[in-house]
Amino acid sequence: MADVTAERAAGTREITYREAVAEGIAREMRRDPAVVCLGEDIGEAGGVFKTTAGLFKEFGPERVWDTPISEQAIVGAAMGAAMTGMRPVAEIMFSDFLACCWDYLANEIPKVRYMTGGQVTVPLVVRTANGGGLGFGAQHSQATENWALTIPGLKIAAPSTPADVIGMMAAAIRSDDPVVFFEHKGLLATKGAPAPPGHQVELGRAAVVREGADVTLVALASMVPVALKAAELLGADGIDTDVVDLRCLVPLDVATVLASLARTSRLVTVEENPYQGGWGATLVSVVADEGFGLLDAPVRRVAGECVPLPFADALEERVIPTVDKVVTAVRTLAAY
Amino acid sequence: MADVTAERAAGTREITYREAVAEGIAREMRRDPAVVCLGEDIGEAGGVFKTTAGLFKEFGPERVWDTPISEQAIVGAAMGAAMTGMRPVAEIMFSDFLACCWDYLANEIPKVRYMTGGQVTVPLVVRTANGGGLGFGAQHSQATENWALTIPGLKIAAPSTPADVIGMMAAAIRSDDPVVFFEHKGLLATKGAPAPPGHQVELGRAAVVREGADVTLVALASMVPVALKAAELLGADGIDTDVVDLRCLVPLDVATVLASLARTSRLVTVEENPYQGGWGATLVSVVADEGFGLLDAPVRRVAGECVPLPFADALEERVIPTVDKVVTAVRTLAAY
Amino acid sequence: MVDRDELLSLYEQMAVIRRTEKAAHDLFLQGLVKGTTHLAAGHEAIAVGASAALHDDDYVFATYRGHHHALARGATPEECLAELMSRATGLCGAKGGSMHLTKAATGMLGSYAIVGAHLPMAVGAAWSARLRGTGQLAVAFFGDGATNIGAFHEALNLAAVWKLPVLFVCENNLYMEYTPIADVTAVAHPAADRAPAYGIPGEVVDGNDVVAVRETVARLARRARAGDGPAIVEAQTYRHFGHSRADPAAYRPAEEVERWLKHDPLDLARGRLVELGVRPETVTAADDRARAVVEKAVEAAKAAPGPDPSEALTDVWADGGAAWRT
Amino acid sequence: MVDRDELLSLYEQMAVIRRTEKAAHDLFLQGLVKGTTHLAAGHEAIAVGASAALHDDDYVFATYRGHHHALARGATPEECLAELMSRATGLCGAKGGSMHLTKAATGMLGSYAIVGAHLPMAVGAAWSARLRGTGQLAVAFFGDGATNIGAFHEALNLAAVWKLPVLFVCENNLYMEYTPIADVTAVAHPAADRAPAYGIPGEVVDGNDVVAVRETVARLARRARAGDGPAIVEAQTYRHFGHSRADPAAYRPAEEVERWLKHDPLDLARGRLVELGVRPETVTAADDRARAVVEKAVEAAKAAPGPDPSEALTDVWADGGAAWRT
Ligand SMILES: Cc1ncc(C[n+]2csc(CCOP(=O)(O)OP(=O)(O)O)c2C)c(N)n1
Ligand SMILES: Cc1ncc(C[n+]2csc(CCOP(=O)(O)OP(=O)(O)O)c2C)c(N)n1
Ligand SMILES: [Mg+2]
Ligand SMILES: [Mg+2]
Repeated sequence: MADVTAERAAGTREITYREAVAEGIAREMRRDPAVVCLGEDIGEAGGVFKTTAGLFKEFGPERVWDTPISEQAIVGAAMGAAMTGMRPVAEIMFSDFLACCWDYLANEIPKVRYMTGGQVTVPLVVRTANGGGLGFGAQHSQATENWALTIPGLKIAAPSTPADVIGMMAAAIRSDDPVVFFEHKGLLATKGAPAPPGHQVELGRAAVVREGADVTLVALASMVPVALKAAELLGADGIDTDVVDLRCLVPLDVATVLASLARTSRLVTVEENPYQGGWGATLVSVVADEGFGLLDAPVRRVAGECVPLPFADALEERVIPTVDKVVTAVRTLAAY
Repeated sequence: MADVTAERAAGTREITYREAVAEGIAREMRRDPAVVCLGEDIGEAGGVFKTTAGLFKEFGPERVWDTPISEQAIVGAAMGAAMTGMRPVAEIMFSDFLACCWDYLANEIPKVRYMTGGQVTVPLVVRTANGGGLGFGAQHSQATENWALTIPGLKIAAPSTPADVIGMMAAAIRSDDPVVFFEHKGLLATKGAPAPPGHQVELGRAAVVREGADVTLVALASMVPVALKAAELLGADGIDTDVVDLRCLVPLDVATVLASLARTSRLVTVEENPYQGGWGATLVSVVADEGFGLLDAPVRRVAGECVPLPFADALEERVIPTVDKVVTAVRTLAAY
Repeated sequence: MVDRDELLSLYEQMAVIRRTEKAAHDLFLQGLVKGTTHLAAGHEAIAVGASAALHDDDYVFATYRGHHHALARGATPEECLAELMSRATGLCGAKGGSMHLTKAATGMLGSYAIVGAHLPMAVGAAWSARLRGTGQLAVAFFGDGATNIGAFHEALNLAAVWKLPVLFVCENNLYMEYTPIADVTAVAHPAADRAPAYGIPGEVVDGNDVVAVRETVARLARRARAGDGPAIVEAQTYRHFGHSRADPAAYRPAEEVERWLKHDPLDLARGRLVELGVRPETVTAADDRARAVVEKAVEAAKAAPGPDPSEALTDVWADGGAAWRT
Repeated sequence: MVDRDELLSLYEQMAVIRRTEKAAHDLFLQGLVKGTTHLAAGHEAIAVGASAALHDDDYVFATYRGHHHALARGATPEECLAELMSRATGLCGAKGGSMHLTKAATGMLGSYAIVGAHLPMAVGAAWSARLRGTGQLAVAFFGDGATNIGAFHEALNLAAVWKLPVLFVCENNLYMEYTPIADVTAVAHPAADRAPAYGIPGEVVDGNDVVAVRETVARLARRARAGDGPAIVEAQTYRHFGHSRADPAAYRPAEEVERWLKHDPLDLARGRLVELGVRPETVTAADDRARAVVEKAVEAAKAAPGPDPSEALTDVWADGGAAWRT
């Protein structure tokens, strides 16, 4: 995916991931009057993460709607609107709160098209701030993209760069299928090249963000910079890693992973999800089947510990994958 | 686990899985006055699956409580009661409806002990009718044990026989940790040996329900009889399978699986969860790491198709694993 | 008020529903309908009366007990019964089943089987109508049991705050599955008594009187379309069958059953027709047509083919497919 | 009514809370508190007044804005500040943080950070008290914003139907995070106006008047303990800081802020003390003690060690461990 690297280089003024979210939504709102936003404090306040900053001012109260604290109503209303001609973009403030409207994500939105025999589509986006590392404690820090992975019928996007945020937001909002869009809290302040006008990143297309011959590292969202940093350190050691940014869990770009594995024969996944039930498990299970012949070593998952997220930094670091843990895992594997 | 086979043989009057649920709860209610039940239609009506039949009559309205249709209140109240000296057994009628109280399963119950630094325990059981195959359609047929697997802090039980229902119910209710107890709808009418008085099955202890040398089949709940049936057919073909009934997802008895694999060198998991995010993925990912050296062939997961559950039999059979699909998978692998 | 011809037409629609439900019941007992069914015999006047008050392009969201709404909103008995019997010609191609009857083309936007879940959806459809400026209304039909679930509360409040053109029509049949709603609800009228909590009108109506239902819904619909916001209608009714499948409903007192069976929506409508001077033969003719339609529907559904198993792997995504990976 | 000594003690408790919150704010700005904080300065009278009406063995469930409840229910400023500062000596061993202050030993059964989630828990604790026949009461404190979420509705109805000894105390500070509650709620009193939907009493009280809060809670607590069921108290108040962290709360009109700052719970209590004939020096002495306690707490918390990283992998299970597999 040389284009990503190219884009990264091309940018003149860097933008933050946070700005990219608002920009990505704004581009689609300008293009298509059916796009409307709803969520808690997303209007005049610009969102608690300021990821909708400027939208209310530009598009006004008929396009940007503040809601009560009613996650079921937010996502349920988005569903009803999506079924009847709108393209709602619903914000669930923290991805942990998806649990408060899980029925809509698990049982309603992803199933209604199928169970009506294809009579309706549900073109909506549920955006949410995801992930840990900021000391927000057990109920505001989870990486929950794996919850969505348990549910057939949801597309799952989790960009790692500002340009991808914009490109994937465009693809998500234009998608006729429901998309859960995970914006990583730990990346909001990070900067990257801006996206060219009309930028779109097809959902389900992974990016090889570093090329290497020895080990494949597959990561998502905030784990992409962790993997890249580890790759850098490992490079100094003479271990040459391929780093794949999955970008989406559904569609899952297995082909890109297997292609990388064909070069490296070794796989380490890096995920923020707890090991039990994390997305890496699904990917590894595909590889253990279809890629078995490619493997020269065990597959290792660097994943979150199977505990709730603790508050203190010193504890949280023990739970979420770090560069060190990735380096150690890759070293062990390279030596196998 | 010769004891299981022994127990199975020992029984005189066979009982149904459905009867075993009520019996398992009743035994604990007789033993411990802190055990109370709550749920929709569980009282005089005996539950829509008749899995609480007789409890109201024996224990009365102060031990068996009918609730409004309020899944959050049911599970939230169970949590509050568990934190204050009771051992509530809450019924969520269909496991799909766990989505309606997911916040409690995902964010509250499994985290409160940890986030209070161990100040409280939450000794409760959430029982629920799980799984498909009965033509109940997209919103009443899911096997959702994998949802719970994404959440550290929940124990997950899914028995496959009446005796295990009783033994694991005893362990679940006596457990000081929260347990989600999946009763498979497709097994309710099946029969098996009764459980001896005081029978307990430790949570996290898998059972080798068939011994074989060629391939390991790991299954759970309704997939155990499917795997056993497949094993029978394969046996006629000269393929000798070990069948492991996992019984629990957490604690996950990896040791038993690896021990079996040490004998067979080939692994097939059989799960009702959709392939994406199913429990087999986690197990396979452990095996692809720690059991890599034992494997002589790719690992195959026979899992649900990644679609909602359709209504018609002809369609549902296409989605849920069948004996045929398991036989095919094992044959391919044995020939590898 | 209603004129003769219209009432006769409403009566005939109710008769079609009644017979379709009876047919569904018999087919279930014959093993030709699998899974489960939740029959609406007894509830006909609510679906028919409310639908009569709606415009063709309005939206309806219903529950697992939704045959009557599908039929009242343009689905044919054949399409419905074919769905129940797992036929390829069913409303949802046999992918949905009894609990998910849907006919999007005529604004019947689905039957949902998680209690209360569709109320926020109806709010969203009303929001969408307002955003698009179409003058459409959305209606959510739901049971008394749904009034105690969180989604009810969230939907009502949001609809009220945004003053959306949506009506919440509760079919209060006194029971949830087997438990009386009165045992688990803090107020006497589980729906209407909650209306003040959202600052909206809440009206109780005889749900077995198709004219009363039509009138109430029409009035509140006008109000909602005019921008005055949502309302709750609590329509009192009774189900003739058990909750689902073969439930004999033994938990209901015989005296109560008897009283309600005497207050049958079809009888009431018939009485009104007679009052309006319609001749008994005219009513009988409507009954006969209804019977004929349903008999034909049963035969046609029986004769229809089952779905192609490969259909199991279609229609997850808008492109018609089900691929989740490369 | 309240006597002098008791009121003085309530005043001092409020002063301790006020100073603890100020300290938390300063420590946050100094980078010594990470994550987030939701300060309760301004809300003191609700926690202190309500707690004064409770028995020692009653249960309290609070929110992420819960420092005041922890302190009013027996946690020390040092334990609280140590938790905020990620110290091993914190209330939850630095595993919980500001949003999860808990002191189970004194019936402070936790602070929960998902809006509304703890209301059903409080219902469950009250149910448990009734089942065990202990005469205990449970109280859930929550914000105005929590009144529009589903769990609120489900909890209230269940509590009412089962007539449980539980009180629902809403701290209505006019705002959710940055949005006025009035913009998104269909009724004027988001909590009290919902009480009729559950057939229970709903009272509005000046939440900045510690005596009024104590009196109201005591009265409704007696009623609940007597078996007459739950009640809602809507305590009107105002937060002195922004919603969380460094939020300057610029969305609040200056005039409104000023009006409320003039209606400070500490000032009100001070006024009442003076009316009761307490001498200014006595009040000042209480203030001094409060300041000293909090200053000492800050120093002690600062000096305490951080948690051992290995603690991250303990306390998932009742056996103290975190093993999920063999
Ligand atoms: C969230 C949820 N909880 C429980 C159920 C199981 N259930 C199906 S119908 C029903 C009773 C509903 O009663 P009511 O709302 O009065 O509707 P009725 O069936 O009487 O028409 C229940 C409890 C469900 N489908 N969804
Ligand atoms: C279910 C849920 N939705 C959203 C949030 C984010 N959030 C945290 S506090 C808050 C505002 C709550 O307002 P209110 O209930 O009035 O309490 P206050 O903060 O004013 O004390 C919101 C929206 C949350 N924590 N939980
Ligand atoms: Mg009912
Ligand atoms: Mg507030």
